[in-house]
Amino acid sequence: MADYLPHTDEEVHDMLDFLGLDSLEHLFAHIPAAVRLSGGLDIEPGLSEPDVAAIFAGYGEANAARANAMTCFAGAGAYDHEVPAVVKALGSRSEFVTAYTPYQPEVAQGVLQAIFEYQTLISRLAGLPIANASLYDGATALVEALNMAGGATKRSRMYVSAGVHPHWRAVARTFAAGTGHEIVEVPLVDGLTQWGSVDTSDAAAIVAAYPNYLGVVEDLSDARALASAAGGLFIVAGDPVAAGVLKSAGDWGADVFLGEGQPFGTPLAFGGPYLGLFACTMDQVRRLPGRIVGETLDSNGRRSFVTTLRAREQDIRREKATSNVCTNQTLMAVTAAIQLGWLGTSGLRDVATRCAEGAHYLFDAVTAIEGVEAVSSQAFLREFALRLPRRASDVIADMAASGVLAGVAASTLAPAGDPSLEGIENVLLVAVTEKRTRVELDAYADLLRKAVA
Amino acid sequence: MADYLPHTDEEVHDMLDFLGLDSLEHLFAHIPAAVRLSGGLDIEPGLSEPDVAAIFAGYGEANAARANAMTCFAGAGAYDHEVPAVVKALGSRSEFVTAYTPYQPEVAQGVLQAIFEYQTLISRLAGLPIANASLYDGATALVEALNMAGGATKRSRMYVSAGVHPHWRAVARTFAAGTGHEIVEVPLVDGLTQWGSVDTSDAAAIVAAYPNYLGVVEDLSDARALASAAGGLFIVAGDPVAAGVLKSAGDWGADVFLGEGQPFGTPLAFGGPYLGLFACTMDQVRRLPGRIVGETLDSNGRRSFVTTLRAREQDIRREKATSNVCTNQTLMAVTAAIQLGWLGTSGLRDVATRCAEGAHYLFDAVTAIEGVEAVSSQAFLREFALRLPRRASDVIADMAASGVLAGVAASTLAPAGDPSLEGIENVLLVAVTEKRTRVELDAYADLLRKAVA
Amino acid sequence: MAITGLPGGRAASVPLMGHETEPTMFELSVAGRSAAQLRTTGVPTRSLVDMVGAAHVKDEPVALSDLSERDLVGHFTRLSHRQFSVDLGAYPLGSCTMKYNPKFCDAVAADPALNGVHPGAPATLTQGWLELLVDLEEKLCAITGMAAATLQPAAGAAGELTGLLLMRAYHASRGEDRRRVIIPDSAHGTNPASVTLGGYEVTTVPSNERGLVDLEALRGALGPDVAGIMLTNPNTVGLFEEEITEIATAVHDAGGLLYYDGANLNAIVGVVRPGDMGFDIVHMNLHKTFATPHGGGGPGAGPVAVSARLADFLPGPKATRVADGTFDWVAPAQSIGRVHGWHGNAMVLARALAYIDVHGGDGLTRVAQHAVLNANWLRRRLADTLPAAYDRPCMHEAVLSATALKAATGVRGLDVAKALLDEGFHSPTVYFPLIVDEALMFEPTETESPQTLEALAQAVERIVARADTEADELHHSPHHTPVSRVDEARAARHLIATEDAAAR
Amino acid sequence: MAITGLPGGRAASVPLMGHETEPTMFELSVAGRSAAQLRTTGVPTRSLVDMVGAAHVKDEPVALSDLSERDLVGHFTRLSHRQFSVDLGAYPLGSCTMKYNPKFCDAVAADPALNGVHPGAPATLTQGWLELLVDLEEKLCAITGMAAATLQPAAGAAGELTGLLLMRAYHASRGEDRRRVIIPDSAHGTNPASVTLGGYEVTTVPSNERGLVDLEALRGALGPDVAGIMLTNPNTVGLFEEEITEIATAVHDAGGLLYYDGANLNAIVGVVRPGDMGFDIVHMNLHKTFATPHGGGGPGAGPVAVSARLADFLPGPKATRVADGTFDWVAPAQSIGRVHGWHGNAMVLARALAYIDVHGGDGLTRVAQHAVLNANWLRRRLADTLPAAYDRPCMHEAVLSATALKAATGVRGLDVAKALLDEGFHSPTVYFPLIVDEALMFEPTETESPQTLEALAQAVERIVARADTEADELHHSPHHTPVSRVDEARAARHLIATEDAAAR
Ligand SMILES: Cc1ncc(COP(=O)(O)O)c(C=O)c1O
Ligand SMILES: Cc1ncc(COP(=O)(O)O)c(C=O)c1O
Repeated sequence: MADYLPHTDEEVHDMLDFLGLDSLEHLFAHIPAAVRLSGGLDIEPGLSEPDVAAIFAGYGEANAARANAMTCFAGAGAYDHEVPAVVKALGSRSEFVTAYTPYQPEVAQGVLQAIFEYQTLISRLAGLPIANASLYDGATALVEALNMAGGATKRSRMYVSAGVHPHWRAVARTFAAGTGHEIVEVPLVDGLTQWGSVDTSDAAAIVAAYPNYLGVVEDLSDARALASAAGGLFIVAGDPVAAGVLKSAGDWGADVFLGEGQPFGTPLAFGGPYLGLFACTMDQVRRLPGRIVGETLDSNGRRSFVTTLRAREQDIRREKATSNVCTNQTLMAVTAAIQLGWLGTSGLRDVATRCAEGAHYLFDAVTAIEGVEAVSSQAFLREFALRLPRRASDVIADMAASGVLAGVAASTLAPAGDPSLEGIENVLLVAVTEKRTRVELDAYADLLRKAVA
Repeated sequence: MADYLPHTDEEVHDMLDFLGLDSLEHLFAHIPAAVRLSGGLDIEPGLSEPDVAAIFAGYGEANAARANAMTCFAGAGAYDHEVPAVVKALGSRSEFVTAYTPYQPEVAQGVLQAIFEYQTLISRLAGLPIANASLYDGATALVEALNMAGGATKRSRMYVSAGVHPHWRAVARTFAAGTGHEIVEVPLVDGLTQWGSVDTSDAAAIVAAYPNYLGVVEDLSDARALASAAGGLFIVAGDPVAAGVLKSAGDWGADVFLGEGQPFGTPLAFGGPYLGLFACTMDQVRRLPGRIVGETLDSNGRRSFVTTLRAREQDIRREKATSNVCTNQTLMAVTAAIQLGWLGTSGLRDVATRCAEGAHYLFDAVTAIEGVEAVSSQAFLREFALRLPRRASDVIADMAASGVLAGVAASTLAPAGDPSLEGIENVLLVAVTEKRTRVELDAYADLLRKAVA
Repeated sequence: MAITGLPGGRAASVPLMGHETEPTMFELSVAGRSAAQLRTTGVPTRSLVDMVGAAHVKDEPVALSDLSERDLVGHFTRLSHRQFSVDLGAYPLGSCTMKYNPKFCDAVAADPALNGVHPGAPATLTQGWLELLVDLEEKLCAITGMAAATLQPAAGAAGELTGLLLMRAYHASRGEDRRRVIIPDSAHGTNPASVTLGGYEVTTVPSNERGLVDLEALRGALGPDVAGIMLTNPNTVGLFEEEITEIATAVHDAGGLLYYDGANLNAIVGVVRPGDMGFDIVHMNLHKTFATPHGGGGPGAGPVAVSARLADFLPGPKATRVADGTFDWVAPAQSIGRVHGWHGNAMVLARALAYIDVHGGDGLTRVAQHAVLNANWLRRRLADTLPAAYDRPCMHEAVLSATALKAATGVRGLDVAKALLDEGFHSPTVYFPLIVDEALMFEPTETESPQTLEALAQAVERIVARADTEADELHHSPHHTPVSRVDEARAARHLIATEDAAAR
Repeated sequence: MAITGLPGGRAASVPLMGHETEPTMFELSVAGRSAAQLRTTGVPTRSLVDMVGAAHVKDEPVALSDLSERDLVGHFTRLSHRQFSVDLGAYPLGSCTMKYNPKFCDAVAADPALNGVHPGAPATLTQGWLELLVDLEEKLCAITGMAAATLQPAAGAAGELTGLLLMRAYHASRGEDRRRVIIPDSAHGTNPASVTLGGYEVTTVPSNERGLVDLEALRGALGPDVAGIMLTNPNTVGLFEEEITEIATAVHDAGGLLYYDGANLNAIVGVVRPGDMGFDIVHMNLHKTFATPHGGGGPGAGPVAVSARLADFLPGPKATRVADGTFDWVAPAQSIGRVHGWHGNAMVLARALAYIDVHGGDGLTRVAQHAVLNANWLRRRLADTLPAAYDRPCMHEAVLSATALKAATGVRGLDVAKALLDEGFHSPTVYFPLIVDEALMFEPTETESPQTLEALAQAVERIVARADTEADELHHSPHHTPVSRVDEARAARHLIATEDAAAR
């Protein structure tokens, strides 16, 4: 049994005395007995921290795919990037970790300024003038973007490229049940979105992925043109590492950029907490979901930061708010700012370039293997999809036995018949980060050769 | 290649310009060419942090006895105690870690106050009124104590129980070569110091260990009496965890307490950095080695802390200083204060008691094994020495193969013929901490039974 | 030359000494510097244009901020010294449960065997994670008295919306089209916002003079088009809805469902369970009750637990113990689908489980008891200084009101809150809930000691005592914080949300 | 009742806001509280008296400090906010090399595969550590130009004493009884203190007007009873002893050995090696040159490297590569014995090796170059404000003098140093070396940017500019630090070194 309560028995007694009560239970006397729990929770008694640590060590050991035990080639929106000791040390400073949302700016300049810097960085990467203080993850950022488009256009039809991550599309569908949006998924052929296959003239939004989840770098001009023609918003769901070297969403004329910020200093963490990136044009600023930090002055005229345009938010606007988001992912946003500060201009470019170099090196090696084919003939940056002669999940299992996590089986992301792909069972998504060495890439190719032989 | 230099090439150029120099090499032009290094250091070019991390992972893997890979029953002055996450988090705060010696008290109250608290804790554990701000480790603390005794008595003969850790005695001998002290080692019989076997009337110091390195808890009355009779200092080298339950050095009438502070929050760390504890009577305060923090006031009358009695120290007193110590082990001292704050009065007692309970449980189990004998019939607290029917180092090797570090072979600490023990090759020193479970203790006994069968 | 380029250099100073502002990382930036070190890989270099084609390659790299590692560390360390936090002092921010979070949970979350696992790795390679999630779900169900839960929602608000979509799916499965959701006027802002996003209309019911839902008004608002009601209990004025059984019966009788906003669960863990009160859907704010530090605004986790009749609708796939005792991802039969890109905020979930395991059932109950004890003690202690909005035993938070103080001196609740910053404490929540005039909502939490509560009370007393004579100074407080009172209106009027906007 | 017992509660406040003092942990203590959580072991309990006998068992437990984990965290976090550090700002403390230390080295030191290893485990089970030590020894020898090294000494001063004992053993092995060791008057205090502990007498040689050893005086001091000389080069006034070859020849000719105090090695790594200058014994302060943060006063590590003729005397046992390529502990043939309880400050050694590996030979050389560049730039930049003690190119530190300022305005070097704290920078070293009047010893180190140097220079300029008119305020500075000028004399006069002394 352990807890973190300071009170001694004597103190509890004195405090109850002061309240004229006999026991702690009396504090709850006004709760109707009928609903009160008798006999306590059906949860075992508490353990000491070292006891619990032993339980958790057990969970960890049961994860064959844990870091250090396996070389990671899985991507699909979550990437095994270098997070240096310095970023961990700064991001875990307790002042950042144990603060709440900066409601009292006079004592929250640390977090506020860090978010302001984060917003600036994301705005620059997006090529768009304003970014918010973070959303939950890429998938929910997409939902917010669709809601923004719905609000901006008063329309409900959302044309979403099937190149958008299947989980994100799934999340969009889930939430559309509430908003009444209709999600139209535009299929891919050879990894390219077939915009021409649908009539988008009633579009609230046109959503493209850049690169798409198969890794393909699509030309976004058509999509942009369709959005303009329809008067809908053009939304780009982008890989923020790719944004280090590829044209920005803003360059492509996007109204909204959103993405998954995990690659900026957040560990793989079995999928969360991650970081929803969101940036848009100034036209949409009053519809921007979530918190925004702005610069201002204090009463002595010193530069200060504060959350602003609060009238959009749920606590003020209630049922008319642009979004219901309250708790967001600030700590991840602060960490992203630190990681981007560590990388700097050249570092981000180097990371993106090295990912691409590794991916292309591996692509060349594995597509030379008999029976292994590229799913798409199009250009890609740092990940690619392979069609194997066996089920991808079986190949993953085989290669895992040799300490390599070969990638993500497309079938675990999308159901059979997903408009992005045919023959999904045999498709393997492979990602290469700047951490992968040539030796590891060569070993991968060897193992894959054996697995498909 | 990596470094942590901020300067851009352009800045270097500008700075050199300002100095009227052409190149960085010119900064060293006044160094005679004859001694200058040509061709650079014979050390390979720099690597990135992840590259070096891989090298260090290799070192780590080559340590079969690393934490998590082996259950630790080794002690002999270095103990595998619980260090909770909270102590690590606080002790690694960068304000503590990246400060220097508190020479400017106005901006060093954090470290100064933490040391003041540490001094208080050590003083209480020692049962002596003053403690310093730390020394390198237990062994060098012993040397400082002998030097203090030499200074106090103007004598040179130091009677040191052979129950003092053999390494510490070795260190004392090494430094005695400089001070001219004569170290007389008083032998043990059945784990008890044979004070009667020597004439101590010319003693500068009588040094006892409590408990001694074989684990035996000796009665210190005789040793105290001999010191008094001789007019020398009575010095107790104590286990600070034992000080949580055993009589304090002060209770036994010691003039000096010294010890190894590693058990208070410092990891095993292959032997360092550790923490030399040192406390003494007020009579000796002007001879106290190292830094002392004292309370005072600032110019506004607020309580403040500052290093004090500086006239003892090398930077002021130079060749007449009581000690040459400058850099000490402040961070470990701060950590010890945090760990003791975490333990609290009852926690330290519990740790000491649990160590003892585990040790006695194991002692009973292993001394029941055929061929395994206790080295001493005397009372012990948390460690004990066994005489095995085989070389202790062979038994350690055997048990290590099953993931148990069985203890420390006495022969690796002391040479054959050491006055503490006979037949040292077969002696195994076993320590049990509060971390060892009954399951682990039972497993130990089983393995030992097999190893000596 | 660049060397005179302040504030770049200035920044490497002024840490403890208070009142200087810290330059932004962009002001510290010097082109050409870099801290990044990447692994030597031996992979051949290749031109980007070759790889992705010229049409896609950015002409110029995006200018980020170019810092040495030393300046990066200095910058963020100094920023951290401009930030209040639980670890520095008491943070009695009502509704937010700013308790002390054990460092042990940070250590759990730092283990690469958990946080180094890719979410897309197959279940066979992530059995430890799946088991952890199953164990947590079980314990959350035990705590809430529900049948099953989803761990996907990333925060409380996400949980709310998930719950409303569950409500919708449930009614739809019964062929019912219900359009309204009832919420009390004291509800947290996320509740109405979520209702809208769930495709429902908000019907607000007033609170009575006791600060509780007006049962008659509620009965009046009910009807066949009501999908359900959202409540938090204790409610946002810190009071227990004593007529909860009557409320539940009324709503259920009307065919509606009861949604429990679990943000205030800290008050009742182990004392009373939402399921036993009649709730059908419960979200929990793990980051409040189960000790994930708030991180300056997040992350959190907002699992949603439901009664048996709703279990089949839960988001999926869910980690599930399958026949052979191993674990797999299984989608509930009528799942509403995914509500998170992966499996939820997994590391937050792990922390919560560690916290639950350390406390156990008994420890969790003590948490609630001490949280309520502290709040009541503080309420009573300040009774003569700042009276409670409702003069009755509260639960884990005490909503006080500065109405009288304002009337007498002109000093408002906000002034008291700001002056408290000068006293070294974080402010309580102000002006929420909206139904209390000049609300000051104190939530001391269970981890603050009686000594701290007393010191806090004395600080409030000092401030109130100054109101008569020093009202003006209080209007302009705080004075001793890193910045003084901040001009919020200016920020909104002249929006500068990025360094580049600042430069324009 | 206990609840009113301040300052226990007060402590949970006042973090960012500056000028309150923090209670001690004993003042925060409330008997009965505890943060400790120990593992469940299942080991049967037993009475202490049974186990060790009544004569040994303490009657009362020692009262430590009884805190909740929350208060423990609050206390030490607040203390940390009252502490300047490199991570917060520039720390140009001469002789101390307060450079930025890579966080990477902290990560290396946190690896349980290194720091979880018991020092008494046999060599067969600790091969990784032994190899690491051997690798470090090799690299330190390459850097110093020596043949072998001991890694045992725990700090620079311990290295000095070890070196002197080596000197003694060497002379003794040749049947020589030499009694004096020469040190320059500019030497660091540890040097004479170590000489005494090494059993030698100190002979001081004066510096000449150029700040260097007076060669003639040295020659005069030499004789058959001289065991050797201790020098640091660059010396403590930051200047390179240009006549080092002549000095070495003179000492060697007299049968003495040359000891190199490596505290200033940061200035010359990769540029010139002590071995090549003729030194026989060299200690290094790994915590200065090779980046272990100083920890508020330690730990450090002070390995001692020696030329071939001294290698057999080194402390032991030493980690050694043995015939079969594995590693073992081997004692040098004529070893002086152990100088540390175990193997030295192993984690500091590991950090140093990581730092050396990241930099490589080329990077280490750049470190020295940039350290010297920064110091010279600052010296020149401040030439009109505070002139250098010796108007010549310096090495890695610039010793300035406030003599003229003091004469003109009464403002002393100490005042400038204290005023610099108000400017947000750490002070330089003052009044050391003793041979420079009103010395202000700036060591910017290589990790500070030119922008920081400029800001530092401007701060010094501002202070000096104020000296004419605001001398009195400067005498009483600092004003904006957590405490104002501290009464050192009072502390010594009325010694209170523990809470209990305070209570008396
Ligand atoms: C009563 C109440 N409900 C809901 C929420 C929303 O939770 P979250 O911030 O995790 O989205 C909060 C959070 O402040 C709350 O206090
Ligand atoms: C020149 C010089 N020599 C020796 C030392 C002593 O080193 P340490 O403090 O590591 O014992 C120092 C440390 O300040 C120094 O500056």
